[in-house]
Amino acid sequence: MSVFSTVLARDLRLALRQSADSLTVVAFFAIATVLFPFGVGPETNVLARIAGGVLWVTALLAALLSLDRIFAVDFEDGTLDQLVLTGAPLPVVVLAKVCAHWLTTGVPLILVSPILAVTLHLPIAGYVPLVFALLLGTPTVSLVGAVGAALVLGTRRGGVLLSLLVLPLYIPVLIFGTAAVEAALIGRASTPMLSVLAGFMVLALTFSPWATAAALRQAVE
Amino acid sequence: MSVFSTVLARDLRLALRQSADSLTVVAFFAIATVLFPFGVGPETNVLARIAGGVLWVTALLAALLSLDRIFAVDFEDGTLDQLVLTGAPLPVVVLAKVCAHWLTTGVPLILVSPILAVTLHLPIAGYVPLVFALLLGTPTVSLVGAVGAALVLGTRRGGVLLSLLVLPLYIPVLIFGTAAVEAALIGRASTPMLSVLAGFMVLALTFSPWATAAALRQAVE
Amino acid sequence: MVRRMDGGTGEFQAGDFQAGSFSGAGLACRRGGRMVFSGLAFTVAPGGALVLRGANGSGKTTLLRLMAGLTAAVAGQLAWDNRAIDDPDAHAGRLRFIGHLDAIKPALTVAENLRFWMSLWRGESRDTVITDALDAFDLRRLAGFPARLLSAGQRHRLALARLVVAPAPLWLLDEPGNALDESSLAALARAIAAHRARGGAVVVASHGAAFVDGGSTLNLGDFAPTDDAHWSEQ
Amino acid sequence: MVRRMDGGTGEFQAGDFQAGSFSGAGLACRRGGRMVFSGLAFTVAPGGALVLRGANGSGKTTLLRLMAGLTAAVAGQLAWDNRAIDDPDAHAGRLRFIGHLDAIKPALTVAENLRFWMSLWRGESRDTVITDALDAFDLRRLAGFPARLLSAGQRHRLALARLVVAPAPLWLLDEPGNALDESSLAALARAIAAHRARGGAVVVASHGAAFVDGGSTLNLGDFAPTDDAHWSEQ
Amino acid sequence: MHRFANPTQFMRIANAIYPWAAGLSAILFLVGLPVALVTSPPDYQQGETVRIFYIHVSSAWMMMVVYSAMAGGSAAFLIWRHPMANLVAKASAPMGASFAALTLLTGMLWGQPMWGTFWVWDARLTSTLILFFLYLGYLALGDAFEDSERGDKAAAILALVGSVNLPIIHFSVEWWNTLHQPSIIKMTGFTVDGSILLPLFLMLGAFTSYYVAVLVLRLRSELLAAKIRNARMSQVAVNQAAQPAE
Amino acid sequence: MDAILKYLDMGGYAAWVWPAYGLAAVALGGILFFTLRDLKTREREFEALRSARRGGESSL
Ligand code: HEM
Ligand SMILES: Nc1ncnc2c1ncn2[C@@H]1O[C@H](COP(=O)(O)OP(=O)(O)OP(=O)(O)O)[C@@H](O)[C@H]1O
Ligand SMILES: Nc1ncnc2c1ncn2[C@@H]1O[C@H](COP(=O)(O)OP(=O)(O)OP(=O)(O)O)[C@@H](O)[C@H]1O
Ligand SMILES: [Mg+2]
Ligand SMILES: [Mg+2]
Repeated sequence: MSVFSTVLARDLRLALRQSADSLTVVAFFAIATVLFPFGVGPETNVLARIAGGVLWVTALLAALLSLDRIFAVDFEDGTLDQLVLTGAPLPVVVLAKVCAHWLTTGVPLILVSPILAVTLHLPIAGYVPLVFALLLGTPTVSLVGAVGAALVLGTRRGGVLLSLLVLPLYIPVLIFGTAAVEAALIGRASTPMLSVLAGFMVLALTFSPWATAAALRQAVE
Repeated sequence: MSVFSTVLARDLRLALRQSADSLTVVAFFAIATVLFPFGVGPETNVLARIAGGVLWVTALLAALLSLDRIFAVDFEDGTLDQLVLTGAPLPVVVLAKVCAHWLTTGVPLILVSPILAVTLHLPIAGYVPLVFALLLGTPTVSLVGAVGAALVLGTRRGGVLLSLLVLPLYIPVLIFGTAAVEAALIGRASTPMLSVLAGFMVLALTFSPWATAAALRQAVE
Repeated sequence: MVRRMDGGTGEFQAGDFQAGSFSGAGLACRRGGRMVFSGLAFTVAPGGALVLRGANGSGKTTLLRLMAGLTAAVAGQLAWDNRAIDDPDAHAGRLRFIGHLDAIKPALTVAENLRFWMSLWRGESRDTVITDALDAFDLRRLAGFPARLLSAGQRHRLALARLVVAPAPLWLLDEPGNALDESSLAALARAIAAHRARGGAVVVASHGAAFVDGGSTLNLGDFAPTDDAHWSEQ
Repeated sequence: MVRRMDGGTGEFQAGDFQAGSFSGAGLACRRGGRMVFSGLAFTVAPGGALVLRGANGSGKTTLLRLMAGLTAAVAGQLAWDNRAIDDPDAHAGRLRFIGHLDAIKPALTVAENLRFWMSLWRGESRDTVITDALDAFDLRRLAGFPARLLSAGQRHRLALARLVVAPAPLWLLDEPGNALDESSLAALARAIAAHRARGGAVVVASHGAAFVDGGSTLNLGDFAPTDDAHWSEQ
Repeated sequence: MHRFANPTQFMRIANAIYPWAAGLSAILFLVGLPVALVTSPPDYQQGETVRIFYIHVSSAWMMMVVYSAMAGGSAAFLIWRHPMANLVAKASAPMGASFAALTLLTGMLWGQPMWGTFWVWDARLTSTLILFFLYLGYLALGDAFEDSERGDKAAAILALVGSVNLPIIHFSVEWWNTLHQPSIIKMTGFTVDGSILLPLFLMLGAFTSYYVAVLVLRLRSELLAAKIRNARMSQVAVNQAAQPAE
Repeated sequence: MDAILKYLDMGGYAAWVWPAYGLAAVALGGILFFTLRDLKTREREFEALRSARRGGESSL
């Protein structure tokens, strides 16, 4: 087995052993979304107007929270020292871990998003672009978040600091993600926005593993 | 010095040493709030309509994230074992830690909330009730959150699990907190809602330290 | 340095704590669904020492945490001066427990770390006591440094220095010699001897040196449940 | 059991790795803004052993992490077979590092933990090798247990078992005897002897037993920088 | 490049620049402030509020200059391990954050009389806000480590990642804003008159030279802090070295 | 006097113009103040350390 598949398999296995994990990400997504009707009141038209935005923002926050510990556990128990010392290229290890993260959190988020959209009265035309936008956007979220997660290793309250670092970087994804939904709602094509999201993904895929690896190397120093 | 003041002083000193901490809570609050215009679009009237709700929801999420590690650090480094073994009543220790948490995160949140309200175009009448509602609501948030934080000790991804446990409990605070703001906006008195919030606070103050202490005892077992 | 703890500033007179005997009988403990030991009994007289021995996994740590009241026993009873212990807070107040984790805040200085525990346990913090404790483990030079700068052994010495900032009749030490260099091992032995001279009792889990003269030994291997008890347990 | 590693299944022939000599010269290292040691030189021949000694805080851990390539040196150069090491990944590929942290996943079983490292290092995982490694540290009975159930010493033995799942010419061990009982210490000494017999080199930091026959000793205290070196630093 | 890596060399140049920058800054403020506040005429559209413009634009300019300095310094630090470059980045960041805050606040103070609101989600305002957050992130990250050397590298990586993302953020925001809000408000909506240019350039010059002068002071201060740390630690080292003999 | 008052009124925009300049003064002055303060304390500390070291050396 290659380094990539070994690390991927281990992380997936760990996630399965503690299956509560993906579940809790989904739960946070659901609960944070559901808080909004309580916050802004139950009027259907207001909720429908903000549905796409609220779903995207809460999905970002949920993904972010789960990113928090993507490297932290390995860092604290010494596994990271060993991973840096495998002799294999560190960006490959990073990519495997990010893949595992996306599979165990990004995918479940995408799967439940249509259900939550119902509770926020998202108009029917918005569902397909919402799911596709999430499909193209969440990998970028995982990749960019990994850089942040590696940078905050060893700080107290890494979670909140992480938000400060990466939420500004998520803004482009958020803008094009919601724009894809909005476009569909006013009867325009979502494809331009979706292709921009795909572009971001390629960009993140190219740079993030290297930046993350650099951050991890200085973390174990 | 009493146990209360010893623990309080230590936690405040730790927070000051790492002054970035309160800062990051505020920053999360600000950034999460600021994400909403990107999600729902920059139109003033839409934003003004949802301003109170968004501020409350994001304040809850920010406080929650910072609660995540209120006991976790002490748990991981063995301090919690020692605190349980001081021979002093554990609820007092808990109360001191919660106080320190509120002073270093709740108070800064309250201080910046008016500025964020400006960016969301909250109508002028809403400012005073918003601040008072936060003043009465955030201690409850810290107290209830502490129970959750103690319960999730020793789980991986405590942060997300914590949200799942306590966000539902925050809903009453959220409802009355936003209602206080909304009432002022339509020209009614906010005092009834504010007194309900005060009631929640007293309730939480009475029960939460005991529940938290019990949860901590089982965590060290 | 250690001598000053006995006389000198007068902080650590025998009267500082109420010496007592610590005992247990019929103790059994389960970890992770499996019995670790059962039918275990022990006594430590004032000034006495009990050394816990046993292979890895035989239950030394488990027994120490049970003695501290952190873990609940499945069966059996602990007693202080032959009275059963039923108030865990009162019991906690008369013991010091040093485990595998060192309860040190990296952001505080070495002295601040000690001062916190002293004022928590004694309700006050006196610089002379802190200085004595630092001296006892040769940490005085590091007093002003953030604990994050300490090496493994220095951290462990700081954890041990906690023992002498506030007197208590019972010390529970889990492998206290880990990571210590020779002179620190000697300092630890001196601290234990001084504690016992004042009537304190000590329970030490250790694979190697025991840091105590005399005292009795308890081999945890003798109390392992039979294999059958094991399997029926599940 | 250990004998099988040499012959037996034939997994661990000397040819499994390219033995070499490991050396360093003029090494200096800074931690937290302070020089820990400087002007340090060492050599370990194939089959040789180097024991690091020194008081707590003298820089043993720092030196081991530097040897592993985890920490950067301020000055000096490491060499493998007298060629300067400039590709950290290649160097990492020929060493095994066991530090204070044990890199064990509590949710995986003992065997799964080993298997992960084996397939990471060797690109494959063979049950016979895993079983041999478990036997070498008497962990076979625990193979199916989740690692979170292990005691301190059992965990450390699991970390050590990693050494024998994938051969590598250089072992870097930081206080490997911590928390081990007597029979485990003997197992560790046997594993080190077998490794050296195959031409492997080993560097051990230890306060007590050194687990090695012969070999040279490096006292870190000899390389502590003088005060003046510091002031001219900037 | 490595000539400047030596702190002594670097500081020799910096110290030579310092009196010039400090003097220039003082003169420009002394001349510029009266011009900006008193002698320059009010704008025919904006009236007296145009006086806010002088500091608003100056601080906006500075916040971008300082970020470039920070990103450049971080890159030099990561690529060439150039310690002084990192000190430049580190010493600049609080100033950059202050300039960004000042841009936001003066902009808000201008927005209220001009647009009737403190804040709108205009593209440029929004980008400024995000830049401010990036500054805060850099500061918080550099501060968050127990070990300051670790904080330096982490923050440097962040500064670089941020500089890659800034253009992306800028264009996304622009595009987002035009989609949602068919420009009710455009900031550039006024003709720049000659009478405005003089005070503007004076203030720009004053701000820039102020930054350079204070940067030198901060570099001195940072270097001293490092020396003090080393000196403090070396005392322990000496004692530890003596320890086995005890 | 009137002229001064009229000037200070900034054509009715005093409430915006003066705070803007005030904030600028606070920001720039604040940076300078803290920079100088840190520099001074560090210089003093460094001198103290150096003289302490000299003293220590002579006693050796
Ligand atoms: C919070 C609110 C505001 C923020 C964050 C802000 C931000 C900025 C920034 C970043 C620049 C520099 C652009 C560059 O140099 O390319 C700038 C320039 C400028 N701002 Fe603002 N601004 C705000 C409010 C205003 C208001 C209310 C006005 C006037 C009605 C205004 C008028 C200008 C002008 C005239 C310039 C220079 C013209 C130019 O460079 O194109 N700004 N502002
Ligand atoms: N993470 C760190 N940051 C800053 N300084 C450190 C760090 N770790 C260790 N040090 C310092 O470096 C010096 C050497 O530490 P090191 O851990 O190498 O010592 P050691 O010889 O392994 O000691 P021990 O026997 O206690 O394990 C110590 O004096 C310590 O103050
Ligand atoms: N947290 C835990 N959960 C479940 N089981 C545990 C836990 N900790 C220890 N055990 C089990 O209890 C048994 C006794 O563990 P304990 O830590 O008391 O041993 P020990 O004698 O201290 O060993 P060591 O010498 O290795 O420290 C072990 O076999 C272990 O499997
Ligand atoms: Mg143990
Ligand atoms: Mg060490």
